[in-house]
Amino acid sequence: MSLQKLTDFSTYKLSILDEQGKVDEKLLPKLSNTQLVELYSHLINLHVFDEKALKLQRQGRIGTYGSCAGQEACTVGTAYAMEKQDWTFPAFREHGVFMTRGVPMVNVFQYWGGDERGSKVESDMNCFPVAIPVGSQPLHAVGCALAMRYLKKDAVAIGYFGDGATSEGDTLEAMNFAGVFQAPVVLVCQNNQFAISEPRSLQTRAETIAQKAIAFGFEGIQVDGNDVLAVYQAMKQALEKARAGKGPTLLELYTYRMGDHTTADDSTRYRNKEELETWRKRDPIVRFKTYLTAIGVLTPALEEKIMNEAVSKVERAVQAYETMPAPSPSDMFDYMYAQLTPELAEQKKNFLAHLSRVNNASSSKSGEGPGFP
Amino acid sequence: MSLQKLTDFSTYKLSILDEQGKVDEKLLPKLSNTQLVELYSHLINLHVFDEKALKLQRQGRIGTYGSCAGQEACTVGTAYAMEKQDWTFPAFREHGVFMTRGVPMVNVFQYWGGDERGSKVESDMNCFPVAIPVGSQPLHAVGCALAMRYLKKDAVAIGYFGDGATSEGDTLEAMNFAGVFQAPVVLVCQNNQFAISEPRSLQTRAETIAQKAIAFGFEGIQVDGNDVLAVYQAMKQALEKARAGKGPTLLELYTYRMGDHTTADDSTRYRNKEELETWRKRDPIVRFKTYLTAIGVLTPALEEKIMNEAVSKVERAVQAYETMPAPSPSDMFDYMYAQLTPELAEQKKNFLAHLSRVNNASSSKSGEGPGFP
Amino acid sequence: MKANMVQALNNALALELESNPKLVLLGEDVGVDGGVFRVTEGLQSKYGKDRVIDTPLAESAIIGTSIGMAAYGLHPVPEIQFSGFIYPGFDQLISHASRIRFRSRGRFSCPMTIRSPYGGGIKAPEHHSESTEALYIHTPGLKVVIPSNPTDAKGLLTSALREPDPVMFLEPLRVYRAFREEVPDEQYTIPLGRANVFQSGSDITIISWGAMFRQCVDAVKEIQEEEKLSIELIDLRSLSPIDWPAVHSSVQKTGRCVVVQEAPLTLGLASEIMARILEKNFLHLKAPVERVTGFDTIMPLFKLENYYLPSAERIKSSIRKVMQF
Amino acid sequence: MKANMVQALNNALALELESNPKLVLLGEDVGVDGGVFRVTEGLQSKYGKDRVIDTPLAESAIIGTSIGMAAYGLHPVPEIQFSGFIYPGFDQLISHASRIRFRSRGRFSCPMTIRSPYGGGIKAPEHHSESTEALYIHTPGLKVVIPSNPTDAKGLLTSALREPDPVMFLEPLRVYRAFREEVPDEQYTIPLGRANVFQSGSDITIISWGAMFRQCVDAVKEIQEEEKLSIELIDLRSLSPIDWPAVHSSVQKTGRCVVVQEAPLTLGLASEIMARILEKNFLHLKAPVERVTGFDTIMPLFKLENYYLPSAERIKSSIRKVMQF
Ligand SMILES: Cc1ncc(C[n+]2csc(CCOP(=O)(O)OP(=O)(O)O)c2C)c(N)n1
Ligand SMILES: Cc1ncc(C[n+]2csc(CCOP(=O)(O)OP(=O)(O)O)c2C)c(N)n1
Ligand SMILES: [Mg+2]
Ligand SMILES: [Mg+2]
Repeated sequence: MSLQKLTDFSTYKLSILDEQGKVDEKLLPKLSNTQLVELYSHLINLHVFDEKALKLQRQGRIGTYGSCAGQEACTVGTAYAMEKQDWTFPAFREHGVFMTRGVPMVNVFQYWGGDERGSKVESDMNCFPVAIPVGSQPLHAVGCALAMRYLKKDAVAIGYFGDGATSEGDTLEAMNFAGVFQAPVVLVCQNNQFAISEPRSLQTRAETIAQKAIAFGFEGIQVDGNDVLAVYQAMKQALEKARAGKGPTLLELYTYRMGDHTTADDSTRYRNKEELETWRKRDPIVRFKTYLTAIGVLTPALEEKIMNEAVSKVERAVQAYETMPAPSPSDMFDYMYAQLTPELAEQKKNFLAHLSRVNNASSSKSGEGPGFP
Repeated sequence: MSLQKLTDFSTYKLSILDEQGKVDEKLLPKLSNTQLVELYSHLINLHVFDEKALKLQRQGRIGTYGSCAGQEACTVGTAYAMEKQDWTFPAFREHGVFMTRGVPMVNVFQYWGGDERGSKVESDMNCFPVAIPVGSQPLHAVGCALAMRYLKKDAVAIGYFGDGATSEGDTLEAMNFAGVFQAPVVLVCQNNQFAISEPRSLQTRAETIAQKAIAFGFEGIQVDGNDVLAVYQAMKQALEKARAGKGPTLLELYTYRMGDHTTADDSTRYRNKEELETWRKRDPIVRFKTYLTAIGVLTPALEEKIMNEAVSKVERAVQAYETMPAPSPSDMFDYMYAQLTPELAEQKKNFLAHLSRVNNASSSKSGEGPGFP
Repeated sequence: MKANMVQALNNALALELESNPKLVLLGEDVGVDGGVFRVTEGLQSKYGKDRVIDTPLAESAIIGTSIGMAAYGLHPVPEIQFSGFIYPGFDQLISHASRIRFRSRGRFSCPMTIRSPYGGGIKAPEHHSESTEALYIHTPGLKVVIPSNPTDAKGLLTSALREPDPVMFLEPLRVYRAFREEVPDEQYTIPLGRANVFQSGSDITIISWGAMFRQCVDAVKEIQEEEKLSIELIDLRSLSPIDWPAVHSSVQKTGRCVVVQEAPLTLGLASEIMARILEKNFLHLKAPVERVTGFDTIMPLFKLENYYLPSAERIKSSIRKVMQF
Repeated sequence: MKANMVQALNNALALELESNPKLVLLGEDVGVDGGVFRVTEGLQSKYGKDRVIDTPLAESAIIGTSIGMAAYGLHPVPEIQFSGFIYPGFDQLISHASRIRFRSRGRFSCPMTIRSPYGGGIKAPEHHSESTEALYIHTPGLKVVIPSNPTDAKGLLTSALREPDPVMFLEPLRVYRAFREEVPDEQYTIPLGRANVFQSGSDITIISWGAMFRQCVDAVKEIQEEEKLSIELIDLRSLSPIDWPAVHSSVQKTGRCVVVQEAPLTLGLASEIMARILEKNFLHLKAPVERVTGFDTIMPLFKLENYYLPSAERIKSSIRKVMQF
């Protein structure tokens, strides 16, 4: 008979490398110089890719594209901490996860170029395809994690989502299942302050995304998402914890979407320049570069080499993408089920017959290429 | 560059009347003796109704029924704190909310007797009908609350749900919307420790349901759900807060489902007697009776009178229910849209014609009542 | 005014916001941004943040809270950003919006208009191009409307905004900015449940709706010159309820029919139209009804999109097939 | 063994759990309680808590986590307690389960069997009695199965549990305990996609599935004695894909057909069957196909339930109508 206190909770924020490029030595992850350079190269690769993709979109060479500018450290930092046998379940802005994990860049171009073959990664690439429905992917990561444990694999599943996605029931259900089953999963929220035009404050009254884990009885932590070392370190620890059977972690990577939502968006409609400028000073790549230069790992020559390699890598990928033969209309039918059903076989047959009739007619008429189906 | 603490949170539990019938005077709600007796009468009404409903089900006079035994204080205590203009959105175990708010008992029997007319309450009764899909109702309460505020009404919406429902995305989305829009809503969770066969521990790793509010940036509190005074008091405060424009509250009413999930369930399959016996000692009605007797508000004579009135009230309701003319097959068509569509008009006409053909044929054959449609 | 479909819809919303204080718009990005297709552009600044509400990203909550608002007497107009994202809120639609009147024997109701861009043809990413109107047509208690031009869009939306029951208002995004036409400035309604006989004819009936109706107009224009056919062309507009008298009287006249839908073949609306024609016009039919549809496949990403969508060529060959039967 | 449908399903699950270590069952109350209909009774105690998993109450999470399990190589068998509660998980089905193979061009897939009791007739509360198979049949990438008897139930479920793609396995709860029959003890499969011609005949074809198939058996028994008709009776069993050759060859023989479904009329599977018959058998048809269906209304609470459900009487009058055309 009282108003009795039951429990106390607290939330924390991790940062290691500050905006001036200074680090907290105590918290520094153990990375060799080679690894530091590799990490830097991944960031540069992603950055060059991203700028190219925006260009290709403007030229109509790929479709609608969602830039990850400003958020490079989030995907590169988390992916770099993983093991090969881990599985990733991206939302749609995780190009850096694909590329850091070794998915060929051409696949990423293909996907955004409107071609499903881009999502057909090699059988040892444990990268689930981009899926657009916001918040729907973390559940897959949780399920995969449960299967990993059931099959006694030393593997972790990682689910990505945005700040907007934390409003979707599915994301919250995923957190709950992760908690209840103590799944070997890491749930990674790229809190880039926006869901299209809506600022973070419109998504939730909670001060942090990290504290949402309290609702589900496990640990959440906010991390400076523009600090690749903090991201890497937090991820490494979360992965180790999961691998050790100690359950899930929610990482809130606090960052900022520097670009428009996608190429179909115009962010000047809903946000002001000043905020953008504040965040430009927190650029994750510049910050890391300052640090690497200060500790002597990065020299101007090495920097240039990395940049040149990235540029030519991206150019090769673009070329591969653009010289790829077009997908076949048969693909529409052939990947619906493991075996074509009689129904689909008939639809396919009729359609291909129609196509060849139309093409014959038009080529006999005009001598030109294939007609409109 | 640090591991920096961001925020602290705490959860609390409110109880006023203990298992021995002793109260914490400081926390006691201001209720007159008449009100205390009224509150007690509501509990007894509900209890007698519930026992009768179980009997009717066994005799095949109503359908599957979900008993609220053990949870009487939760619905009666919250409903008693409301104003007429408030709206309630029940799940399916809130018979006590209907009856305390003045919905005729016969309606409740009708509903469980498989007749939608039971949900057709009077136009000044702001009681949304029972809806079975778990967790789907709190959103309606939040939406209603937003409409109340928009229309500048001095009213609050109340959404009910169970512990099981806290796993559903919809319930969590409702909490989030309530928080973001600071809706004048009270979200009431009857945590009766079970969702059919599954114990509370299977629904969430969180120690309390109350702490789920932290994820959405507003206040949650655990309340002894077998203590009608604590329930009333917590609800009163939450309602006042909402009415004052100070936003939502999550109440976790900590209680226990004494009966089977429904009459279709057999709880001996999944829980042990000891736990049940522990909780029997916490009976909310007995506890309140002890207190009322101790302070001299309840005498044996008054107690008997209340019981007799409840019994005859229930009997009258059963009689009204059982003498009610059957619903008409036309009702299937007539309440689909404000106006019957031409399509449904035709389906209805054809079906009624079929029915009268069949009935004529069978009555001319056998002289008996209406045949099978 | 000269308006494309986006502008016509925006105008319908503005006029109804003006005249009905109980109308409230809500959804993702509908406020400051004016909606990703700009259908709600300028409405928040004009009518206020309490009438044009940017919500968190949660379709079930958008529809679910709309249900609560509707029960209390408002007419909410939730926008779902693309019809492919309605499904998180499907339970609220099928278990509540469509049932509240029935469940409460009329004591409560759910007047709301769910707007959502719909259909393919603009090279959008996955989930932005599907045609799943059949799911809603099959759900008792909902009404379903799909306009094919700006003028209809305004009149039909205005009707929907005054309906006492929930309406799925699906907007073919391929038509959004495809063309402009003269649209009346004032408020007007086009009743739900009535088809538009766009052109009369006696040889064959073509039935379609939404973006595919535009495709039919093109195909018909070509083929009626090429083959001297007299074609009756019907735009259904309202898919639930459907104007069956318009369908039946046309087919009774022509005896031949082609139905064109963008949705997958199996159990798309064309199936129902064919079933009804078989039931009611068996003896009038001179040939089996043909349908031109999407395939029973996932709508492919845009490199293959044009193969999936019914083309004027496919429509024309079906017309020829029926005529030659 | 003598078994009702519940026992036959339980047996199918037990045998497959025994022989396939990658099979995992999950859902609400499927473990300790053995499922509210006892289909999973005894399986958790025999096969362990990591293979028969009681989950939190969240259908989207049940289906969503199953998708992740399936991707990693398990064959999850989520149970949804009643088909009326699938909808919170509808997005996971329609946006993911059905698409993962296609989306990844075969790199990932989703072998899973979603089991759910389905249909009316047992005086259950609201949402426990609907027949919404059409939603899944219309969704490309899913398979849909509905058995009508214990023997089929076991064989079809065993097939579904070995399918490399997602299967909606809907169990007519009205048949669950309606009767027992001799069911083979050993494991066996009945291929998906094949109808069962339950009885051959030459005057008229009756097509149905699930609980309505039992209703048809009764109606046919009565009417063939009363009116000396030779009736062909087809149990579809598999609704996606459908055994169209069985349908067409029967109707080509009889020229007359009645389709019986419990679902609402508009865009229920009967519509598709009628459309296909019109397309393929127009010249064989002696009469329009008739359908006996539920109405385009909400399934009423149980006081009116028997008015909603197609009765033997209604089936018989449709048969008479077709015969007299
Ligand atoms: C279920 C669903 N609703 C709406 C959309 C449309 N949409 C695409 S991205 C987006 C915003 C996502 O915000 P956030 O989760 O923060 O991710 P970000 O774009 O910032 O990376 C929206 C609303 C969608 N893809 N899926
Ligand atoms: C969406 C949905 N899933 C499943 C069910 C079946 N079901 C009915 S009640 C129930 C348990 C509910 O538990 P809880 O929320 O704790 O409420 P209680 O029954 O304890 O009052 C379940 C699983 C349902 N009605 N709705
Ligand atoms: Mg974001
Ligand atoms: Mg409970």
